[in-house]
Amino acid sequence: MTRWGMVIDLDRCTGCGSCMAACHQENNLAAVGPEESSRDRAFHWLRVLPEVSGSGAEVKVRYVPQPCVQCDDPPCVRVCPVHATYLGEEGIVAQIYSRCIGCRYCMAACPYNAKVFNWYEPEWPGDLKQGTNPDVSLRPKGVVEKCTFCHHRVVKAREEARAAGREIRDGDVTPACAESCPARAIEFGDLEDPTSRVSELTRSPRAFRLHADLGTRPKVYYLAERD
Amino acid sequence: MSSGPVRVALLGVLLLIVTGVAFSLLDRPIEQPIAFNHRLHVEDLGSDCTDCHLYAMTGVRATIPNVEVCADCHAEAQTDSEEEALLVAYIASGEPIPWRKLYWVPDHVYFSHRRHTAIGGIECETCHGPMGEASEPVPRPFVKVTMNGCMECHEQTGTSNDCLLCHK
Amino acid sequence: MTSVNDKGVSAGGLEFEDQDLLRSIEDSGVGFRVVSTLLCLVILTAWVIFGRQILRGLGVTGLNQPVAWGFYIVNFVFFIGISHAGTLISAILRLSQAEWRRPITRMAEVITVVVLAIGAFHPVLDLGRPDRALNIFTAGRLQSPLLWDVSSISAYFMASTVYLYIPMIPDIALLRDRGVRPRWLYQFLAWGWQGTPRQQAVLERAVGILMVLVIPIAISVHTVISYIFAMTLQPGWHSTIFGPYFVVGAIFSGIAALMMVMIVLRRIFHLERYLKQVHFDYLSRLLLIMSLLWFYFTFSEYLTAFFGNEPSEMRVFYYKVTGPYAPFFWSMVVANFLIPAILLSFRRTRTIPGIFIASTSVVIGMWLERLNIVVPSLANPRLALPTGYYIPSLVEWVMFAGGIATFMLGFVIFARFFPLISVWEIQEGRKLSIAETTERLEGYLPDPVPSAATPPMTEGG
Amino acid sequence: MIVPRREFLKMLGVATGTLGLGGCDRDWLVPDRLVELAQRGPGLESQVPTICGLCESGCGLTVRLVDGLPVGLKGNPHHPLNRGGLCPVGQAGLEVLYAPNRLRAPQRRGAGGELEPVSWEDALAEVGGLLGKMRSEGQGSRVALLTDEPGRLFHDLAARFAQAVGSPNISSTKSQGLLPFTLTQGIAQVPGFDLDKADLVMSFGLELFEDGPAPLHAISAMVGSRQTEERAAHIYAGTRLSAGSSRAEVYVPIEPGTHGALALGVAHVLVREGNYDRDFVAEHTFGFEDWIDDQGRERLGFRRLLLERYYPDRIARICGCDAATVVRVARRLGEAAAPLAVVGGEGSQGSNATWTGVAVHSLNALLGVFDRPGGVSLPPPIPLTPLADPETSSLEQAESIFAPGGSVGAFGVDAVEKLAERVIDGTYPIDLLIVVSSNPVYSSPAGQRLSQAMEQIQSVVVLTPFLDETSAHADLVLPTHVFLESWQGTTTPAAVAFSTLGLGKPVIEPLFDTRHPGDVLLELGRAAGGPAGAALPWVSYPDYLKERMEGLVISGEGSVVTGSFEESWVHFLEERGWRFLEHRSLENFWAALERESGWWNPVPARGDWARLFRTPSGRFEFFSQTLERHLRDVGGMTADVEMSEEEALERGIAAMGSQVDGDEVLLPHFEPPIASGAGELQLLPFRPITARGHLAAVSPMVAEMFGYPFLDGWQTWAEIGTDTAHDLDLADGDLVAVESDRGSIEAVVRVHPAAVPRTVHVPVGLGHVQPGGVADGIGSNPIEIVEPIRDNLSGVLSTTSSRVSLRLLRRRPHGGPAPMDGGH
Repeated sequence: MTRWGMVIDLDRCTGCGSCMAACHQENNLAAVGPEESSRDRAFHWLRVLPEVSGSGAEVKVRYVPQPCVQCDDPPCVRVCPVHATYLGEEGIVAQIYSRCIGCRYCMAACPYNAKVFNWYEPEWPGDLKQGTNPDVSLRPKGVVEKCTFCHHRVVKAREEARAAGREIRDGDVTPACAESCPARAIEFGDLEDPTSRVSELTRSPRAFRLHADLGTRPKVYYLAERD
Repeated sequence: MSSGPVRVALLGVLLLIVTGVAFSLLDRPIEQPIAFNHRLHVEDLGSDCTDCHLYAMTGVRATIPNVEVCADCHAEAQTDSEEEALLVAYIASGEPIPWRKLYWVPDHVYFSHRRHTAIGGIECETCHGPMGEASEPVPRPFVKVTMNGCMECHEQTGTSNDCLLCHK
Repeated sequence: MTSVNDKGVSAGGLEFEDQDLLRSIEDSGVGFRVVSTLLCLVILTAWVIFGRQILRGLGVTGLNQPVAWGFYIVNFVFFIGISHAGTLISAILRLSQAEWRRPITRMAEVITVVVLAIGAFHPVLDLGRPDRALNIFTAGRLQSPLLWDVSSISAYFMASTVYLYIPMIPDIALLRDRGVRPRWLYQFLAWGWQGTPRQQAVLERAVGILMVLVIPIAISVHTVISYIFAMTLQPGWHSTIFGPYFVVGAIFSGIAALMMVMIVLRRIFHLERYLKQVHFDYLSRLLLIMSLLWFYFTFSEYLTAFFGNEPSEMRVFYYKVTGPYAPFFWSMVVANFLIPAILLSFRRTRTIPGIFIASTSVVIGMWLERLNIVVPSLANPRLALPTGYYIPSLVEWVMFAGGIATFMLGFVIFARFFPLISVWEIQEGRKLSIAETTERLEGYLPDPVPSAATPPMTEGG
Repeated sequence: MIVPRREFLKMLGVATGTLGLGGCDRDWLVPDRLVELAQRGPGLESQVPTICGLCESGCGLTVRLVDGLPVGLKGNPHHPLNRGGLCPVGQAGLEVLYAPNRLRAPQRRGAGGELEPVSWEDALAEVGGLLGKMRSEGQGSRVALLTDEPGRLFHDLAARFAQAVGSPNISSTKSQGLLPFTLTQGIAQVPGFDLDKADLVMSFGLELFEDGPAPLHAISAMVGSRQTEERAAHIYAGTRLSAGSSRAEVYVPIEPGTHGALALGVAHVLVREGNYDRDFVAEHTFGFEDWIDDQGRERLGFRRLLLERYYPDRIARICGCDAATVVRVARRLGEAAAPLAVVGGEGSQGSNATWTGVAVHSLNALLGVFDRPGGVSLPPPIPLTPLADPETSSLEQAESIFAPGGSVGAFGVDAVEKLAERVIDGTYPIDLLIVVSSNPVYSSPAGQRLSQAMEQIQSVVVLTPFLDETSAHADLVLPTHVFLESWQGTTTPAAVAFSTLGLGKPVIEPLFDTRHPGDVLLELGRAAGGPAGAALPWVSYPDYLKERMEGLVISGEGSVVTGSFEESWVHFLEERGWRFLEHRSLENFWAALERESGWWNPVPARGDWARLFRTPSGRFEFFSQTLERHLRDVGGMTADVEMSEEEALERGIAAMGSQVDGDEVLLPHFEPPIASGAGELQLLPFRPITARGHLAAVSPMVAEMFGYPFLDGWQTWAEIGTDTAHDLDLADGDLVAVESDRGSIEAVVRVHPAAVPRTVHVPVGLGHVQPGGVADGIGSNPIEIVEPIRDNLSGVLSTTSSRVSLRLLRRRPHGGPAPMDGGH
């Protein structure tokens, strides 16, 4: 059974924000505009999180690209009253927009603040809607949404593989963020498969996970900087 | 003044009527611009679904053929049916024929024909019913496209029912 | 005993001594119409605003990321809390055969039913897609605390409605027999009550069963509500004492609300004869105890958080104690502890006005407590995200007002059609209590020495 | 019951409006055919490579088409520049294409002063007629051309156009920042810096991974295309720690404009510790040791200058860093196998930019990194077909309006400022100004002057896809394609070690009635008629491109990129031998180029020192004889009396207004930066990666993530250090007015723990005031308030020389402090 996971190498990440933009474009995240942003309602499935350590001359700032960490034991799934968010067969924590009732309990329960809510109907000024990705639905207002590890790419990749009469293999699937990263700081693949690139990297001594102490067992690993 | 229970009863009746009307409006029959005859093409002329629905095996959508496809045979009239005359007119004008879709899935569903036909090896009839035998446009889909329908079939064929497979 | 019934039938209102209790029903002044229209206006506005919210989206509220919950959830918890006034209290009082309960229970139960209905609707206000609210039943997921709420709240609602209705039957019959309009209503609701001994017995038993049944349900309701928060990992929520903490808070605010209502209605309907100083005196002692209990819970809750010194916990802690929420936090402490403790401890201040002030401050304080629980934990994410903020929009205020108006309207309407104080229980009290209590008191006393026959003492009662 | 339920709900929605299904039905303004396709097409996918035209980099793109409609962009993994990466602005390409407020037809400014639509024919006829008339009356010099269209190919065409209509007035944005290399290497281009093989890059003010000519190339070269656990180390010296620079091994915070000093301090340590490349310095440099000139005068050598004047303690005082850091950095550089010193960003925007550049570049000389892997070399020339000279007999060449000297720019000029000044003071009348793919009114410190000048110019023609500040002053606005609709020919951006040529082909036919700027110029030429038409023989821009490409085929150099970047490299090496067999004809070369969208040539000619150093001495000149001569000439021109060389030099130096004297003037030295204005803070505008190109503000997505390092968007921020914030009693999120002597803008305070005290950094990119993008009237433009201080040597206007003060307008309305401010 496949278990999709991601490794983000903070040593390579240059904080260029490409992943964030790629995610926006791939997953049809509509901009909410200046007023709404100023009210903390901007949408990012993946954000570049600044972390400050030390102070004065010794201050260090690092930027942590943070998608949904796709817990294996997701607090959001535990609380959902209607099966709208659930742990998929391949370890992807999914949000089913047509089922969600918008109670936002999952948002309240997520220790990573990885979920966002459609406070209004998403707006696509002019023809922007035509630039949207047909593989990802345009969400209605009033539902919660989140990073899906670009599961539509998984679906398509598998379809391609099957059409070619083989099973899906490492490297067939690359989420938009990983694909766009000029520093190749993001790796994606099957954690079950010990030979895959990701499981290799997760064995690195630099590997860590966000709030692993919470027992949520995230499938997004980070590699700490080397210096 | 009429007493309470009566009022309640009246209210109930009203409610019933409203819902009744609503549901009757639900499945209005679908009319097509041209009375296309599937049987004629399939059974009599022995053509194959994919001859006109070009991408049924390869595409996400099977596509409904339009003038440019029809023109292959109907550039000029083959018979004296006035339906065909309509078609020829469309072709001549280059206007696309405003076919109305009979089978469709909502925007939040990813349905790939190829995944089911070419890879899954499912017959068109399984989901579309005996379209080939219809001699005039069908007002309602033979098979209703419903999530339960999809899931049952996935059950039987042992295909995964993971929501993510189809919900996008 | 058929006495109640006789009284009822014979009552042309001549020597019927509880006239005051029925006045509001039998000659509802113009006051009723004015008040209820005003309230209806408020409620109507609230509904219009709600409609607009459905059309435009939840964006019309002050909610945001990360503060995804606000007034609606706060008020939900608050109202449900208030609802513990009645049924629970009246059940406890009934169970403990506290004779002074008689004029109180009915109002208490009404509060419960009305407020519970309001509170239970609040989650719907909070939904992004109210049109899909039914998914809860079609696709419900029992593992979710939200579902536990739905079930226990509806159970509580059922139970307390019945618990309100059953003891009302004799009074309804009374009204029916007095020919009060609308006749069909009382005809319908009186359920053919004739006050026969059998009916009496059934009534007694029904009430007996219900009052035992209601208590655990009531407890469960607020425990489960606390679970909504306690079951998440969020700092400030993930706490074991949340269950009892919420129950105590609920009863606390419940009693306060009950006393507010009693004092107000006493004024409006001139019930001084029935609601006496003593009733308030007893209730306010209860309130005082709850206040202390509440403080104890609050103290241990925050002390553990503080002592544990876990970073994310501390972020929330300081946000409340010294940060942006300090004003709310400390006024909560004052309103819930200092004010009631001071006012209710001294006989001089334990007057009706004093009690009124105390209960009001408690009700407000408990609302603040809910606010202090819901918002700060959300506003302080674990990750290095900016601290969130939450400023309720006008929409949310209007909905709040709507909720309160509905509460008042509920009471007004109830008072218009049914007696606020259980007539038959009062009468029963008059008839039997004295004797009964005397008996009971004798029961408490040591048995007389068999040899020397001393007369039983009959003081107290 | 999915279908009926949805219909039912829809009805409900219609009835009660309680429904948010809007997401499901797509209402478009684009041609129905496209809508039809998108809604009913078979959903067949294809990937087409092209070039990103949004900024000067020209990264490779792969466009994802579904049924022929572009629905996604990603970096082209074959392209040697970005190698699969794509910056946020590039990602927004589709939002630029489908933007709501694109220009849909030509507009002419009517009598009332407002724009009204006009047909292309009329528009072109009008301008063409005017051109023809001026041309025939020998008034060609009254035409001026400003363009920022990236790539040499377009620029050549524009130049040819200017020449054809008899105008010498075409601005070259390329001239920016290459003077240091002219002075030291005698070359008129920025040399290539081999980031691919460098193992330590020290950057003086250049946000390698965000700013500069090709940040994506920097990222992929220094990190992306290296193995795990490997990447080029990186030292950053500057006044601000950007997201990119936060990955630097060492961050040296220094006072604004003192980058040069730091470089010299580092040089001092290298020299004193003998940690420099003696052989290189001996063989290929001039003026290191003291020397005797032909008049037998003793001249000061760079070594002595360094040792005497630039010892770490002094540097530490100047830069406000500690001496130990200088030494540490110097040693780190000295030990590195393949070190590099680069300058840019704030380092090349000061009033002393040229001298900073010289100082930094002389570090490269000391480290002897020239002409070696991971070092500095000239990218191999791109063998484009040279343009046959038109019969210039009829084309008299007047002096260009951009020529140095006169009121502005003694040694070089800022094109925009020069144009504005000379038009306004009437010393050089211009009747027709053509602005192509550029928005100088917004982006240049002389923008306001230019807009004044434009009022005086008889007719101003602006070619742009969107209305902007510049077109606001235009008499005629001609709508151009956005890059996805047009043919593009881009050439290597500055400072890249290899040479690339990008051929972008349209991936979708133009959505509106727009044209390619190249085609417009060609048509104008034809309309002008006569020799002008003859000088522009090409039917269309692609024809022109094709002709230029022929040179590549003939030369047989380089190769079309294929496979992934690595494969492409291998492939390249493989086909060295039989490359002539590859493209027999222009046709199949063109076809291949279309298919892959890129050509490149990564092998520089090694050992060609004469090409590398075109100085009088044929060496890298610490002591710049080029400058000495130039100053003499300038000095001589200041008065028409006969004077000795010394005197002339003296006058020249005086004209340059240097603050040092003697030979130091001609050696790499630290020229203290000028700062003008009353305020207590130094304003340093910078260009975040979200502000690349002049179309960024058009995309809602880019605007929304404009300040993403602060989890912020849709507003211009003023970044100050923690201490500064404390001193000024400002907190993160406060709204302030940034006030210079020239004006005031609003910005939101962002406190950054690593910003240098007494500096305030404000990003450019927002603050547009014309209805071009979605972000209009949002944020503010710091360039509006910078004092136009000039780098006397290059004549370029400095943007970092203004002092400002912050005035609190409104406290942070709500919420806690941002994470940067240690708010957690």
